[in-house]
Amino acid sequence: MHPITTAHYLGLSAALLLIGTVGVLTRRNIVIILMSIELILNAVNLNLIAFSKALQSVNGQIFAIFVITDAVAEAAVGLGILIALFRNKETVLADEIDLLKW
Amino acid sequence: MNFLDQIWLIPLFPLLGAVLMLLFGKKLDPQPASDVAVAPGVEHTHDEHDTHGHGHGHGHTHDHGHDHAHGGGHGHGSPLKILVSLLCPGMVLLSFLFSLGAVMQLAQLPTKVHQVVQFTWLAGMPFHMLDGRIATFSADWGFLLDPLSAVMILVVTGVGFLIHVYSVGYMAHDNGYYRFFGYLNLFVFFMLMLVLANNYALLFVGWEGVGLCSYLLIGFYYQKKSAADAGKKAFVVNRVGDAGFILGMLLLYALLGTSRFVDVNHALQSGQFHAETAGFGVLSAIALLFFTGATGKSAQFPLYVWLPDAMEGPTPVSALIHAATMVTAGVYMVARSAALFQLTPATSSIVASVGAFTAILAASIALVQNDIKRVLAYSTVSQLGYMFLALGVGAYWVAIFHLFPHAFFKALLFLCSGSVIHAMGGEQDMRRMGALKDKIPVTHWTMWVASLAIAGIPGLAGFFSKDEILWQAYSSPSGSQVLWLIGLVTAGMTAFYMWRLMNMTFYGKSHVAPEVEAHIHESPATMTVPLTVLAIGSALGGWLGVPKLWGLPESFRAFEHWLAPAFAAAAAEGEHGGAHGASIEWILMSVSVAIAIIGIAVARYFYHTKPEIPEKLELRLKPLYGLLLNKWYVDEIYDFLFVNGLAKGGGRAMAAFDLSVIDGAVNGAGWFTRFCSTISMWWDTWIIDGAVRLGSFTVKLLSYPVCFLQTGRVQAYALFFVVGVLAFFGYYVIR
Amino acid sequence: MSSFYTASDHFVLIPAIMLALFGCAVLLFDLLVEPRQRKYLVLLVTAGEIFTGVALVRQQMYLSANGLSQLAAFQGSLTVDGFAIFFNWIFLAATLIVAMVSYKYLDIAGEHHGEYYGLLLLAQCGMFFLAAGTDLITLFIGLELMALCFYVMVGFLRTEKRSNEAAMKYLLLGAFSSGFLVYGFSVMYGISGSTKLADVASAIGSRQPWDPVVFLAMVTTTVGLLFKISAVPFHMWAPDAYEGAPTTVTAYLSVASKAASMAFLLRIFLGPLAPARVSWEWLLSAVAIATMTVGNLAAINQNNIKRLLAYSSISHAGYMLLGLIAGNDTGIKGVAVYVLVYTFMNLGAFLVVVALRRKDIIGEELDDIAGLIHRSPGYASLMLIFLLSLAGIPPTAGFLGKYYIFLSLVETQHYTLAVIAVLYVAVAIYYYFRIVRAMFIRDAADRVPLASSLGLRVALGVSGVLTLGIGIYPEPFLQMAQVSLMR
Amino acid sequence: MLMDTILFYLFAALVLGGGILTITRRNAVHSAIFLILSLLGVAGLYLLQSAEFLFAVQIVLYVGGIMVLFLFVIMLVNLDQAAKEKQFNRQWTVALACAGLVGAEIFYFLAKGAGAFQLAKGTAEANTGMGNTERLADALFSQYLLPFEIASLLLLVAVVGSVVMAKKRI
Repeated sequence: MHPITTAHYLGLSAALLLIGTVGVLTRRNIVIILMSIELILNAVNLNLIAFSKALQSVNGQIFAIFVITDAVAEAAVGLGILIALFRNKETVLADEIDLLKW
Repeated sequence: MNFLDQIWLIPLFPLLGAVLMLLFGKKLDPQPASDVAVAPGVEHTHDEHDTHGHGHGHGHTHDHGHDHAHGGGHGHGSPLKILVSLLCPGMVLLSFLFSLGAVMQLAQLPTKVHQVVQFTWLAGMPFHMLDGRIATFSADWGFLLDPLSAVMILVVTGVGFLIHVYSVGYMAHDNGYYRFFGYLNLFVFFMLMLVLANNYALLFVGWEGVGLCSYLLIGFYYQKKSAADAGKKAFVVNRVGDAGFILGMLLLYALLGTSRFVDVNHALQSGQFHAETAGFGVLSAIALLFFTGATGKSAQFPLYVWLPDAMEGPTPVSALIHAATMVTAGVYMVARSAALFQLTPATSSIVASVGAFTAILAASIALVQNDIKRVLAYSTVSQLGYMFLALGVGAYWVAIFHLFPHAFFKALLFLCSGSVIHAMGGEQDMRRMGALKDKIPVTHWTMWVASLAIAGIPGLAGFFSKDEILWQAYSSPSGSQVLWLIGLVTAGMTAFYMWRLMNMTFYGKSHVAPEVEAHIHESPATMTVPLTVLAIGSALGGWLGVPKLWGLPESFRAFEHWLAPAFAAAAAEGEHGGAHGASIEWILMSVSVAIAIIGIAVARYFYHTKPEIPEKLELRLKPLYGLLLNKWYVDEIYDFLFVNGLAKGGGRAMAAFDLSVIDGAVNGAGWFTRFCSTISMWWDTWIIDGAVRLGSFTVKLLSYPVCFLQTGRVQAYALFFVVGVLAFFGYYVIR
Repeated sequence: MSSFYTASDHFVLIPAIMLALFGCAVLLFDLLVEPRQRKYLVLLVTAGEIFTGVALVRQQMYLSANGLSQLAAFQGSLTVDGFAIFFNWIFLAATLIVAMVSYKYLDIAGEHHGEYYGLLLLAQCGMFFLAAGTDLITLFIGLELMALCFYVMVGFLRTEKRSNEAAMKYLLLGAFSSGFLVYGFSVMYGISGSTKLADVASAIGSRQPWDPVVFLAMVTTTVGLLFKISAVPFHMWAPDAYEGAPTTVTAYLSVASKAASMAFLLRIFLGPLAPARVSWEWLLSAVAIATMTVGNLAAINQNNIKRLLAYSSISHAGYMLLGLIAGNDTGIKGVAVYVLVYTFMNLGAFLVVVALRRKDIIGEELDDIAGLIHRSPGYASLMLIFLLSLAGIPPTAGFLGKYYIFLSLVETQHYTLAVIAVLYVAVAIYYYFRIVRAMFIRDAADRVPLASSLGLRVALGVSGVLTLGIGIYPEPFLQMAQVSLMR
Repeated sequence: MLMDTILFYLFAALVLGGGILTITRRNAVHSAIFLILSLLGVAGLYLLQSAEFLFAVQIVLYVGGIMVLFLFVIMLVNLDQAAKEKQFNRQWTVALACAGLVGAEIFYFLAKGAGAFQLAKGTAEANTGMGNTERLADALFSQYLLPFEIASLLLLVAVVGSVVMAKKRI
């Protein structure tokens, strides 16, 4: 078995990014789309941590902290908007919100 | 007073008028509309209720007022309105006086060039020119008065002033009186910027500005959908040309590193650039791009389509913008770039060909128009074609020379037609006119002068300039017999359609509807006085450029001498007239006079002596417009040969013979012209207009799929995002 | 590591401190004032902007007095230079103008809350970091700060479905795109081992321009950036968000957010990605062409003015990109000038739409602006100026922006791009003049003059004067735009 | 070494499996649970990469904070109705293909250039004897003081924003 290298982490991160992307693209439920976005951000964090380790530099971990912060903030605001939307439209399905088009 | 250093005042006056009108005009508006406009700052909730009531009432009076735009409504002579009537023409008059002063002082200068730079407008960083040298380009708010722009400002302010005066009478009963004058003044401002600019970028300011004013004025009668459409068409078509102009301008900067006309000319004449006789180099490209811009603004093939439609605007607008001034901007610009075109024979020959083609095409279309203003519109296109013909063969001063009297007689023609329309209560169809000669005598006589002038009757303005163009087309090194011949035929057609117009309108039997007949009246003095002044100009303007051949004192060739410094480069290799004998020039001159007279005679024969001939032809042809060309052709021959010639003749063979020889020849000629012009019309409607429509249609059509991509589903958007990423990555792979 | 908050750090940060301070102050004062006194919060915003402005002036003077081209702080995380100051003036003007016009609009819409002004200021604070940040993390956090404020503001009409929808779409796509952006950043960090733009630039510079990892970082970063400036094919959020948002927010979003994102984009492309120019020049060219195409074509069929202007602002993003593609001094300066003039003309156009809003009339359709010349000639004339400027007709400011961009293209011999760009200007006239036509060449449904407030009139006046003024006498503004970019 | 490898694959499986299940479960609550699982896996990987502080943050913040938020909203907006609907939209095939291609390309780039990452050695401290948290704090409050402060504004906006959006009357 090969030792685990940075490349492994990068591959794993890319796979997670892919999963998140697929979730954003295909799931109808907005809550789950938001979760998929969390997956994407976690993929980024995996990248950062792996680099941080490989480079022996703590900057990556700090970057990851900020990415987490951002993920939290985005999720909070996103869910807030979702509640406002749900209050008016009674739906959480992404393809049912299409008043604005063309 | 030193007018030369105060050139900037010349455009400023009309700008002042425009700003005053557009900002405060609504308050001056004699219509009861003003009481609706409560102080705009008032809180909305407060006045919402009662303005609703007023709004309704006003909307009604407004429409009512417009219906009677020409019918003598109300609101005449309120003091505020008189203020408008004095202010706006007054501003233009001031400009005219300042222009006169400036031009007179310019004449004293030894160099005949005066440049005033107010301040820098576009400044740039140093950049690498095409040849790698570093240049810092800049464009200023600067004015250039030289013989060329002197002619232009006098035309713009002089003719502009007369048209303003005329409008006071013409628009007296119209709503939006202040708006009209505001736009008109704004137009004069931009036109003056255009001709006074000392660099291409500033010229472009005026160039676009006049387009905008043209747009607003064409659409002035906004209740008419056709008017609004026409305005849009004008603007869009012009913009296509402008695209060329912008590119040409930028390319010129990149090449020469300067935008000032003086420096550009200097650089081009310095010998650094050689005439691109062999191929099509960057200079030719620049010239061609400039010419593209000119075709848009000056309504040349294939971008002329907007001009006839532009006739939807009020008639003074047609006179000022679409005949006398704005449409000549392209001519002016090409003349301004004479040094450039001088070096690019390939482009110049394109200019000449396009000009000649446009001239004959438009003239042939004018032959069959029934709307009095449309005849004049096509005539304008045709005359502009003449000017480009002159430019193309390198006779720059001749083009300007033609521009000058053309401004007079074409403005006059339009104003006269406006006077006719005014008298007829808004009727524009010549088939419902006739025998107006004695009812509106001043209009008739002034129009008579103008028609003779445009037809090219010796002694009147049009003759000299047109003859000079024909001569240059023939004799210039870049001219040819073909160009001359086209010009000649066009001249014949011009005479024909002008006298067709005169005959249908002023002479013969009256076809006026009885209820209109009663109201026919000569226009007020504010309208007839400008007509008279313009008529004098049309009659005498040509004597500034009498052919050398006539052997008159040099002062009769003042125009050429005046412009000579502006086209020094062109003049240097000019003087080619000597190559051809004087006798040829005499012959050509006689031929062109002859064809003008023939045109007039034929028109008179058709529309006065035997008015039934065109009617008959009309009847025959009308239903056939829609049919296939071939079938129509066969039918017509059949009709002509058998119905006219044989069946009707029947037993009276001798009489029939007489008919077919004498009348038949005339008929045949008439039929042939009609045939040609029908083709031209068809071409105009389906091919040219069609191309424009197709263009806008395609754009609109393409717009739909782009819009439909926007499905409203957020995940589809995300998918596009991902597809974008995919494409970017893919680019790496396939690179 | 000795002193981590020096006087110099403080000096550089003051504008942001002022913005954050007054942002929080607005949030607090909102609790103290009566609902109908909320419009006085605008004064607080104005005060905040004045302090910010003073700070910017001081920085500017400091730089010029000491002959510095830039002043770095926070160990290189933040850099004040001509570029940052230039863009911050734009943000300041946009925020102030939007704040001035908002109270009336929000009152009519029934959603006048103090949080709005707080978010405005905090968004501007985020923009400060976007323009001045020279560190990936600073830039990222600044971007998110700005974006979050916008998500909320777009959805500020909470009871309106379209506003909710716009906010939701904007947030989902915005978060998705920033995921890609920060993925790119993470790879950049991996390449260089540092988050400083300068280090990243030198790390990328030491590699082949077509290095796969560099390309990966470049593309993922680029798509995030292009999303923010709404370039095709990442533009699709823009029309929806613009249409659904409150018009004042649309105005703000379309100018300030775009300006900030453009500043961000320039920082990245002229900084870390500059060495890889060969690999992105073609990509951006394609994007610019697509952006102009889609923006201009789609605008033609719109009957909603906001949507029409949304598509038009997409096309403007395309023009801005062209300056970057040309890449010479004229081009970069052209982008800066373009952003400046775009701010005022686009803001102005949206403000007129703001003025159309009435109690029971949303006032966003072309029909609502019909016959404006008869209702309010002043507004109609101003709108005409804005539209002419957007269409790039001289002597308005819009011409200036396009002019420099086109000139830079010709200078650098990108003739094809120049021709395409110029032709699309001709197309653009078509849809801008649909609005002009509605205003001037159509009859009004009613003749009620537009609602207006002092703020609105001042804002419109300022935008109008600047739109014309910059076009006629651009010299001082061009001086401002002599941005010291890291070249 | 071997232990590391085994743990890596274990956590990786957790991350990917959790992720896949998150985006495929019909019930949003299940999705949330699997998301937690996936995020725990990520946390584990942090630990493997000796980012202990982040490990704690991940657990506390994500699993403790965000997940509660998610579950809360799921309760609030009552997803029963949504659970009966189709869970994938109509474009899912195309989307899957595109996303797959993008993924493949990213892998391609990584495969081509991953080795290059080792080139850049951190200029920063290699072994100062400080613990992970200490080092983080050191950097966070010196070099990254500014983003740290901005993050506070970010959170402020998030609080204000979500309250404005979610509260009925403000």
